[in-house]
Amino acid sequence: MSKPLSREQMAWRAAQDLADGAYVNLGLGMPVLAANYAPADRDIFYHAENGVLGVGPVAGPGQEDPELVDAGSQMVTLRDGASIVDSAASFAMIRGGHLDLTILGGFQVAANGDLANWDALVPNKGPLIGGAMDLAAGARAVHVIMRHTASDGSARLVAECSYPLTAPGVVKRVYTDLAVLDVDIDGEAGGGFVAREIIPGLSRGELTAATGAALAFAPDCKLLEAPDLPEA
Amino acid sequence: MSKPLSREQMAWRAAQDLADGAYVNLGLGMPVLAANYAPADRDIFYHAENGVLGVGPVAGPGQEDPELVDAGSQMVTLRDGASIVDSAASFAMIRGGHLDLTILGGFQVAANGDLANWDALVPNKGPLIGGAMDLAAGARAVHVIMRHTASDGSARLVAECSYPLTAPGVVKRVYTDLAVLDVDIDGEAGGGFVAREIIPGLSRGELTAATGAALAFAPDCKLLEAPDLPEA
Amino acid sequence: MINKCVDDLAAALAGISSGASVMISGFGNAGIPTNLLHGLSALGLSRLTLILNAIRRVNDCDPTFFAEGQIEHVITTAFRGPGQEPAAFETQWQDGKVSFEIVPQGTFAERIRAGGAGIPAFYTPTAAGTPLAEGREQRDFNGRTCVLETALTADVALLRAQKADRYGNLCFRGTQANFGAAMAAAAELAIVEVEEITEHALPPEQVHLPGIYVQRLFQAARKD
Amino acid sequence: MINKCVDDLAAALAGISSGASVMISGFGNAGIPTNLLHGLSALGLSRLTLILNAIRRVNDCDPTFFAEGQIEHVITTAFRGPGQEPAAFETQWQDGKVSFEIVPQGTFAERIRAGGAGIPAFYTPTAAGTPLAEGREQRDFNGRTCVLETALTADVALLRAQKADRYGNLCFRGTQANFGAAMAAAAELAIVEVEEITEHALPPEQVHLPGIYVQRLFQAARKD
Repeated sequence: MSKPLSREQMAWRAAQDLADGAYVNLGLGMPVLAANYAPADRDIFYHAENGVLGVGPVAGPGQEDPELVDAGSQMVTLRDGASIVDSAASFAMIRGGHLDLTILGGFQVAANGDLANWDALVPNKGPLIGGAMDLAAGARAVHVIMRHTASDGSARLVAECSYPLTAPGVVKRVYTDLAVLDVDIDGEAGGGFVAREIIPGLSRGELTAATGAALAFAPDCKLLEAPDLPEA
Repeated sequence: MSKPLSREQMAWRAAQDLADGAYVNLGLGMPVLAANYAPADRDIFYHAENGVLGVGPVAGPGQEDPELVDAGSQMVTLRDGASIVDSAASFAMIRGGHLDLTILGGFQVAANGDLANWDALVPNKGPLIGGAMDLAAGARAVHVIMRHTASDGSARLVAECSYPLTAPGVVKRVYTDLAVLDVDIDGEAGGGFVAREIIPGLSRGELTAATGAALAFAPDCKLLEAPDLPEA
Repeated sequence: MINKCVDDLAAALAGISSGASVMISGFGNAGIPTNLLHGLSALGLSRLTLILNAIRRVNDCDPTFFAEGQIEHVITTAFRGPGQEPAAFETQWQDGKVSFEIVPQGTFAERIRAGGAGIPAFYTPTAAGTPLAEGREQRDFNGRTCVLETALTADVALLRAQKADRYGNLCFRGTQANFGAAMAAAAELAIVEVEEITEHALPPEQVHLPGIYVQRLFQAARKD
Repeated sequence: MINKCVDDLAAALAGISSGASVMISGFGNAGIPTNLLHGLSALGLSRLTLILNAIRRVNDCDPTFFAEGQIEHVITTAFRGPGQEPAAFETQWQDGKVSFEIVPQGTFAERIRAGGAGIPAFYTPTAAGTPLAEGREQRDFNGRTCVLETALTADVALLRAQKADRYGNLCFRGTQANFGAAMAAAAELAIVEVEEITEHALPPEQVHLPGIYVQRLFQAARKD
């Protein structure tokens, strides 16, 4: 019997791939949790699209400054070596390809790397786009953290996105509650998703059934084992 | 017998039109001299396109900093309230129409406001363009200081520029050693130049003869009387 | 003598009229000019166009803006209220009383920057291949499809800074600059509420926004 | 631990090869990285493209650059030597050994800024109606003719700053930033000579150029 990863465990797994010295933007929700789980030997600069390069921990009591927030509007601190710019300069940094990585949430990722994460077509509510399109189009690498399937059981890793796209052909890697999957954009594995890691107790057939697009398994496909983590 | 204005007197005359509170860029040569003659009751910010807003006097002994120069590469000081930006931001300021006025040198000004001041077609020498085109196209008003005629006696106020243009249709006012002339871009005076002031002893016929385009005289055309000024 | 300080809120907002386009700074609660926003709402104008990152911040700050139907059009990166129920402005949109244009945040910032920098239009890869690019002019550069975007300008910009001198030079605190720095340059009339107006000029190398971009300064404590 | 400092000039310039495009900061004598320039010239490379405001400053600083014919192409706002006689680079141009592209200074700065900001092309009114716009793509916006300009990027940028911390954050002195700030962002490899490398990180609100744009730092006193 398999046990899907928790939000924290998915964020933990994504954090293990953060490179030492990297400049990284973490999207709202699960992605921003990844900062809590980066290995201690990695020196990382977190970018917030409202202008912070070097976001530190959330501000504790006595540290709060309402004029210093991150992209989730949370009051934060700064790390050593941080700097602050205005929004135009901050997005110049994103669009100019200066961020090594962005980790975003997702509604759907397609087998060609298309990402849909901004418009879930909710009735009676206006659209909210924020910086997702700029991050998806601008960062050198785009990773996504999302549950493998929607709450109604439908696939979120799909042959073609049904939700409006955020950016075409940009996603390299997806962290789900069931697996770590790469997008085979170059077609080396015949196209589609390639599972790199799969949670204990889940069969390859079960993962394939939960995936709405072609799925291959890497020759060295490993077990995805995450530590127990308290709720963040 | 008329006496043409000196370089300093031309700059002095141009300076009398500088408005209180104005942001002004002064080109190399005679224009930059104008800062010496601005009336004392005018609070003016001089912009240098290498990034200074609020250029002060040229640095005296002990004040020189080779890392603080104006657009003529002279070591300068800063005025109270000055700020410094990089070149991209400085030209954003120019191009965005934030400067009230630029005063430039000129080779030729045409009756339609065309300005030629960057390429005198010197043989065996490469072109030098600098910031002239950006200033001419970007400032809210363009004034020109230049001698009324070239050293060979040919007209520099012309029906059509023969030198390569810096910008079309931008010059509002020209200060020469013989007169102050407005460009009648709106055609209120039938097109061409309109003399506002003329130096003592010079006849209207002599000014017309020295001008290579249609010339009208303002109904209130005045004498252009400049004080004696030492060489700057 | 140059002095951009005005005495009170009324003087700060004087001359803004119905039909004006108004840029409003702020990301989260940082850099939102709440004093100016309340003042603008109280003017009771109509047919305003608001240009701002997230419309809900204005709604949170002063709901009377939308209750009274002062707004005609919104250019924003987020036209969405909190929660599941439609907010007042979402209802007005569905009733055809308010229209909006939705823009990716980086394109939004760059269009404002272009407005202040005299760049009428530019190409960007952001939004290419998405529904936002449908029907838009697109073009490939270096093998990548880009969308043509035009500059945003406005009649008025409202922003907040930590410090100013009488020349209008600004220092921002924290992430207070966000859209305000570019908005000041893109608007005909930039009005800034500041925590402190300093007696002496700010140090030249520490000025975040040169005074040339600021027309009026109004001292007001932060209001949440 | 992030540390962008290198020990000597050789390490600062390591890996630059013939055929590279090199952006060089400097306006007048402010912000010119003369130590790096002398070092680059001494590498004896060939077919370089130089992108800089005024070519004569490089010539003044290190004439061997042109004497040895290391340069193939120059993108600049001023391809002119001092005095009436042609400078070495002007002669080489007339002999067909060096080519150049002349660009208005504001367009030059904006093209570099665009290169670093991921904007592949933009329209500007500068140069419209002049010989520089002949044969170029032009288009009217708001009744004004504008020219299409493309971004400038480069393999390497060389610049000078007053202070840096080990993260690569820079503070400029006086007018030292000029083109260097934008060049660092537009180049794959930005190498900075600095007067002082500080023990502690620079204060966040006083950083003029964030360290993300800087790859290598080299401490060197100013050399005229």
